[in-house]
Amino acid sequence: MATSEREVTEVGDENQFLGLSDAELKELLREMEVARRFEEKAAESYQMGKIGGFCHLYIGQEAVAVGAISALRDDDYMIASYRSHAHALIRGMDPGRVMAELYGRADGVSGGHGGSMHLFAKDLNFLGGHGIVGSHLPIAAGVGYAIRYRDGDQVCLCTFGEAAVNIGAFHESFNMAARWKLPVVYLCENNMYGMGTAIDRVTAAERIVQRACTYDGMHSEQVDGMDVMAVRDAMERAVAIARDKKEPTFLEVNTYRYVGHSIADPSHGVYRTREEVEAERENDPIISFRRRLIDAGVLSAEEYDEIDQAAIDTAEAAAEFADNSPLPDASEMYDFVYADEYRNGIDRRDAWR
Amino acid sequence: MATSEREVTEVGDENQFLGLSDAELKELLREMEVARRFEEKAAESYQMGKIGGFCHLYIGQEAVAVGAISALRDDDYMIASYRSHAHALIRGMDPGRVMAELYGRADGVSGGHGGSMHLFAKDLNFLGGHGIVGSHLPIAAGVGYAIRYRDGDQVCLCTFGEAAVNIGAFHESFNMAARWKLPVVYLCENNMYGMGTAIDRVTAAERIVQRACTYDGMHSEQVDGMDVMAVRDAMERAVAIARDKKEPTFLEVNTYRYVGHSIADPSHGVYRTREEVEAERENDPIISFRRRLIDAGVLSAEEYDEIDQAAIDTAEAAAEFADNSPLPDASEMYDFVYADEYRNGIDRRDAWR
Amino acid sequence: MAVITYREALNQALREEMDRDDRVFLIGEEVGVYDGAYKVSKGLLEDFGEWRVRDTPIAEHGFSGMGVGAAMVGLRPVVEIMTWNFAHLAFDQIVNHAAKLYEMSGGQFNIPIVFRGPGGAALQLAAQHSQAPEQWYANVPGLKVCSPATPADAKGLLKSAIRDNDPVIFVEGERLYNMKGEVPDGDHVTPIGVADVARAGDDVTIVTYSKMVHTSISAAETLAVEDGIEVEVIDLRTIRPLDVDTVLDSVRKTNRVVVVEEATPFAAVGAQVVDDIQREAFDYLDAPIARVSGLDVPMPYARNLEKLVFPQPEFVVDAVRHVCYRNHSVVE
Amino acid sequence: MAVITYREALNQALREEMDRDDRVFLIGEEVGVYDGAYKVSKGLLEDFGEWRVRDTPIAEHGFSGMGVGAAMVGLRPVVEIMTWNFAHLAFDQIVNHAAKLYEMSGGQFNIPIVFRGPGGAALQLAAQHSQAPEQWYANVPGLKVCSPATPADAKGLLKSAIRDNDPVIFVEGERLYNMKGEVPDGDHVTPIGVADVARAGDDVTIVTYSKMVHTSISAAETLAVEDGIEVEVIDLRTIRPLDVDTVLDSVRKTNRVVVVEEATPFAAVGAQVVDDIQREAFDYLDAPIARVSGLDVPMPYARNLEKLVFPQPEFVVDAVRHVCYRNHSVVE
Ligand SMILES: Cc1ncc(C[n+]2csc(CCOP(=O)(O)OP(=O)(O)O)c2C)c(N)n1
Ligand SMILES: Cc1ncc(C[n+]2csc(CCOP(=O)(O)OP(=O)(O)O)c2C)c(N)n1
Ligand SMILES: [Mg+2]
Ligand SMILES: [Mg+2]
Repeated sequence: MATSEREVTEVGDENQFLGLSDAELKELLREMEVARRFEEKAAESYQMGKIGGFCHLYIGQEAVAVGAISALRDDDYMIASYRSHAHALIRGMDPGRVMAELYGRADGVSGGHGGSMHLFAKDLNFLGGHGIVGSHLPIAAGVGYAIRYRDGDQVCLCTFGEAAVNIGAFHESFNMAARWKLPVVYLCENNMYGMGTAIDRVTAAERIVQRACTYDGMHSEQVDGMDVMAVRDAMERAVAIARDKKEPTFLEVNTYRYVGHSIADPSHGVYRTREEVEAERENDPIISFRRRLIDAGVLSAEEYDEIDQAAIDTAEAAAEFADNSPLPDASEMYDFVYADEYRNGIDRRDAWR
Repeated sequence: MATSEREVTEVGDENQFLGLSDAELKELLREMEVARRFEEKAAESYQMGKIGGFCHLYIGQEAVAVGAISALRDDDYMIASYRSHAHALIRGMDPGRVMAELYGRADGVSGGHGGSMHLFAKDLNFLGGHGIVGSHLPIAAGVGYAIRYRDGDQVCLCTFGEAAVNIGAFHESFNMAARWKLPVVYLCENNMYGMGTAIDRVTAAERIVQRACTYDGMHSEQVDGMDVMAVRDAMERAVAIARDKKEPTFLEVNTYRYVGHSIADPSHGVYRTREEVEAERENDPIISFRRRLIDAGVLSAEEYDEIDQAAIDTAEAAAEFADNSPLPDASEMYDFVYADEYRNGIDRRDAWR
Repeated sequence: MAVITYREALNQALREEMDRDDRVFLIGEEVGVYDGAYKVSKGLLEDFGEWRVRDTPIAEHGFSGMGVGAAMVGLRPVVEIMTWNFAHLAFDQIVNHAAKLYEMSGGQFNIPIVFRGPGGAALQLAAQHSQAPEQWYANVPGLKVCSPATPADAKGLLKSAIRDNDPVIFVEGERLYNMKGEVPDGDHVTPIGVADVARAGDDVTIVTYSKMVHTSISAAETLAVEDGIEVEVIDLRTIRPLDVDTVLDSVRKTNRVVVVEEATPFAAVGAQVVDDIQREAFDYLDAPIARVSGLDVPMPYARNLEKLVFPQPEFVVDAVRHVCYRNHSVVE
Repeated sequence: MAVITYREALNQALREEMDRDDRVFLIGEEVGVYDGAYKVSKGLLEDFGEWRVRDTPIAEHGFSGMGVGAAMVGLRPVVEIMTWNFAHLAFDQIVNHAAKLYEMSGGQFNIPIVFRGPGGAALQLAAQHSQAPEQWYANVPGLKVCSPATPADAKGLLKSAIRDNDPVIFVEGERLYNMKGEVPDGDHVTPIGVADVARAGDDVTIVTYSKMVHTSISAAETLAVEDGIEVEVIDLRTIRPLDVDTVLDSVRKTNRVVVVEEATPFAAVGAQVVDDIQREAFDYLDAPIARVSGLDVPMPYARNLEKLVFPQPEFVVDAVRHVCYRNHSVVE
């Protein structure tokens, strides 16, 4: 049986803020705000035709990425799915450069070559932004392998949606990570839907966290993803297990996306009702955390307004930066195909054009 | 949690023969004998260069296929891995035609086009003989799907080695079979090794049967695969569940192969010791079943000798039949590429040869 | 003749074949409740129920394999691959199983299955979501490969594919789904393996398929007006089996050829077309055959780069001028 | 210069590169305790330990992806694919990830990884175990593809592949492992992307690679004796990037070409070679280019059928006579 499955985490009242300082708590709130405002701006830009392709927003899920990433060290690694604008921002990418990537501009974090789904930052050990459901889970295991290979004490955080738990790569990764004791935290953001499919319609498991039971050595825990403190708390445990014991953990973090699967999709309709979305919005992770901080005297209403305004300003500035960034130069067309020499000219066959 | 995991089955003494008639019991013994003698003959023919390619023998595992297949109805389906000469024979394929397939002859069950790994018999609902580890598990689920689609009450038996439990297809199949209630019996023949790899070296699960725990609706049971009665017993339960409740079962059947992975591989050496193999040979499923039948007065020593001699004769006759069978005719080269018309000539590009 | 979209044409083909033959069923991600990621299966769940329109987990290998299994025992599955990029995960089921079971079983088990979905680039979906797959599958004996360019052929070929007793790889185009065109009424069937002369002309032959048919026709119109060159556009429609004869008939008339496809060039379908032509019509060629393909790069996201990678009518115009030895805008 | 087998040459390359660079490691099924299914990694586990020689579960997608991940953070994995037939399961990791991450990250993450193992037919392994994969991977920008024919190139190219900063698909040959040949002593490196003139001749050019180099040389010898035709055999060694210039130099001299490969023909590497030649040396060709490929069928098991599918020297002899317009034994 899998090691130590814990029940849903609830942070006790006595230590509801996990010993974090006021400044740290405000920082978490700020990050959630920035993530939210950035996505709202991205939606606007998308509607204006400034962003192309798919664009998957994170609105409603902010507590997950903020709680989780805040528990990482700078030299830890992380890797995410296509729904990862917030992850990139929270990990420290410049909002202007993230927005520029969405706009497909030269100053984008991936030079405009990756787009919304493929954000990368080598200096932040941020390994993308991946578009094939489940396929970055083995990559995360490989990062964990490299950490152990070098006898490092880093950790790799791998985030993904709950729909990935039914694909083969999930199983193969979990088995290897558990068998070889790889320091990976597999964090499933269970927002209940993969596109228009409710997870229980296609999953033979009442609880997602149950997926861990078959891997000896895989720790697991189910977490309230609308509570940034709960996520942070569980993540600290998982990180400690990874760092100290070199063992992986599977976190099922329950959350909800308030918007459609991607901007082009409706937020409700065929697969979920407006009422459901509205009811879920009552648990807004930003509003509830703000309320808790205010109630506890950590934050004043004015401070919150400042944080919020700053977040709005950041998003606006990011969009402006992106707008002013040039398109990637066509001369770099072949620059990122091969790192080493390509004898005979990669463009030879295209050259007569 | 997965439905009803049973502990290792032990057939109680009172009903050690499961109510089977003497004739039925002798038939099981006979099938095991035929399987054994056939494989011995195949090994000989292989050494003589009459069989090409890979040739995976089943020696030591006979109780599994015999116990399992004997619980099927004629109109049930079955599908197996590349190690399935025995399965083919037990299911009813003519030994001569199976041997002819190994010899690559026109009278082979697959016309000499499939070989040792790819035995097929449409009239027996025997769906192969598959060479890619794990990939026939989804195919079995598809058969289960078709059964339910047509409101049938058949069952599909899918056999595979334990090394397949770590591949993605295993997970995807189990999830879908459990979620949609497909009448499939997934029978894992755990002979402890996948080629030269001991299963525990690469598996984060103490017991293979534990793999079922993550699939609600997947029944499971661990079975002594050296005891044909135990296999038959567990299989009867699994078949009943599939037929009546339309639910899948995962059987871990513990067994051992006395020979190398394929004929070209040594039976022991780097990955297991001679002592281990010799100790395992003490549990020979044929010898122990024979002993039990004799002890119980079901069988006499003379009868056994007759059965054995008949099995030897069958194997010899099979080899002789194969020897006399012609090579497939070159004129049928393109016959089994497409079932329908291939406009423009499939051989057009090859024709100038 | 009704004017409908390519999407509606596919929907009609599915519906009509499911009506006609109760062994036909649809399986894939989002095909049911959501009506398909691209709404191709709109309304089918409601009319046929969940056993015939099955929403799956994200498990391309698994549900493709289920299709193969169901086909082995007599059903006729249509497996929707949300986009062909995800079929990389099912490559083993398609190539090792669907394509080979008929051979391996000595003709006992044919596999009547269709794998269908959009292939190639849409708009700014970046490298992982913009790949053309047909060249890989067309290399594999045992598979047939179709890639219709018009609503009429989308309907007619999908019906043929579903009725075919072999596995068919059916590559649609996301950029085509909204395209409108006339579709004959009734049981409209387009045979597999027959190319179409999409535009007649005497001067140059363009061999192409799918989206690039439209790009080529648009180039042909420019060339007619600006250069007085009359281009014959051959829409292959089926890639495997390739209708070489229709191609050769045209080449023997025009003596000049451009092959146009959106895939990356190395060992793509266009290379095979070149090979067939040079072998069978060598003496008819007045110039080397030119190819216009997607540039040899993973598709970049940025709009301006994508436009350079994805063949545009101007590129085709240049290539035609090139094989006619006319001045053209690009220096070799 | 020592005479060693192709297998030993690969083993030396692995050992030397692992000695030289402690970021290099080997991962795959049976590579450790069992010394490799084909004994290519013999002794490496003992000398380098389990973190550098890692036995995996049967999980091609998973351990290939682990290789990609390790490469992203600075290691240099060599992923052994027991045979390329099983890489169908890892097609997504190779094509969607290894090949594209450098582009998608705007040049931040290159992927220095080698996927290696035997490809093509061995002896009577039937359809699922006899496939040549190079044409699929060579279509994919971002990948390099090598397929050495001799022990010297097996060693030299594998060392180059391991040192290369891009993903390299390395296709060995099960039928070649026991082949012996001279291998230069010391740090013998063969550059990627450079073809070799394996046999010089003035009359006809054969373009080929891997096992078919030997088949072609054997055909060339027959032709020299029986027909007085001197064949130049070009061993491509690397398929992507393709050394077109070496091919063209030969073609401009001989004016006649046969392309030989064991893969099934449709859109295979040979088609691309034809395309390159006709485009860049059209006026030098005195005859259509002929191709000898594996027959267009899933490989049958029976010995006699396999022999007809897998190109034999006689087929190549016929093809050369054909492009020389000499009498040959096969009627068209
Ligand atoms: C292998 C694969 N199949 C299908 C898709 C198409 N697709 C993109 S996102 C998605 C749903 C994923 O849902 P989930 O994992 O829950 O993540 P969420 O979008 O909810 O964050 C699907 C089916 C894909 N990208 N990859
Ligand atoms: C996907 C895949 N990877 C690798 C192989 C090579 N291979 C053939 S059999 C085998 C071991 C399988 O062991 P197991 O499943 O336990 O079955 P057993 O041979 O013991 O019956 C391997 C690795 C294969 N056929 N398919
Ligand atoms: Mg989700
Ligand atoms: Mg085994």
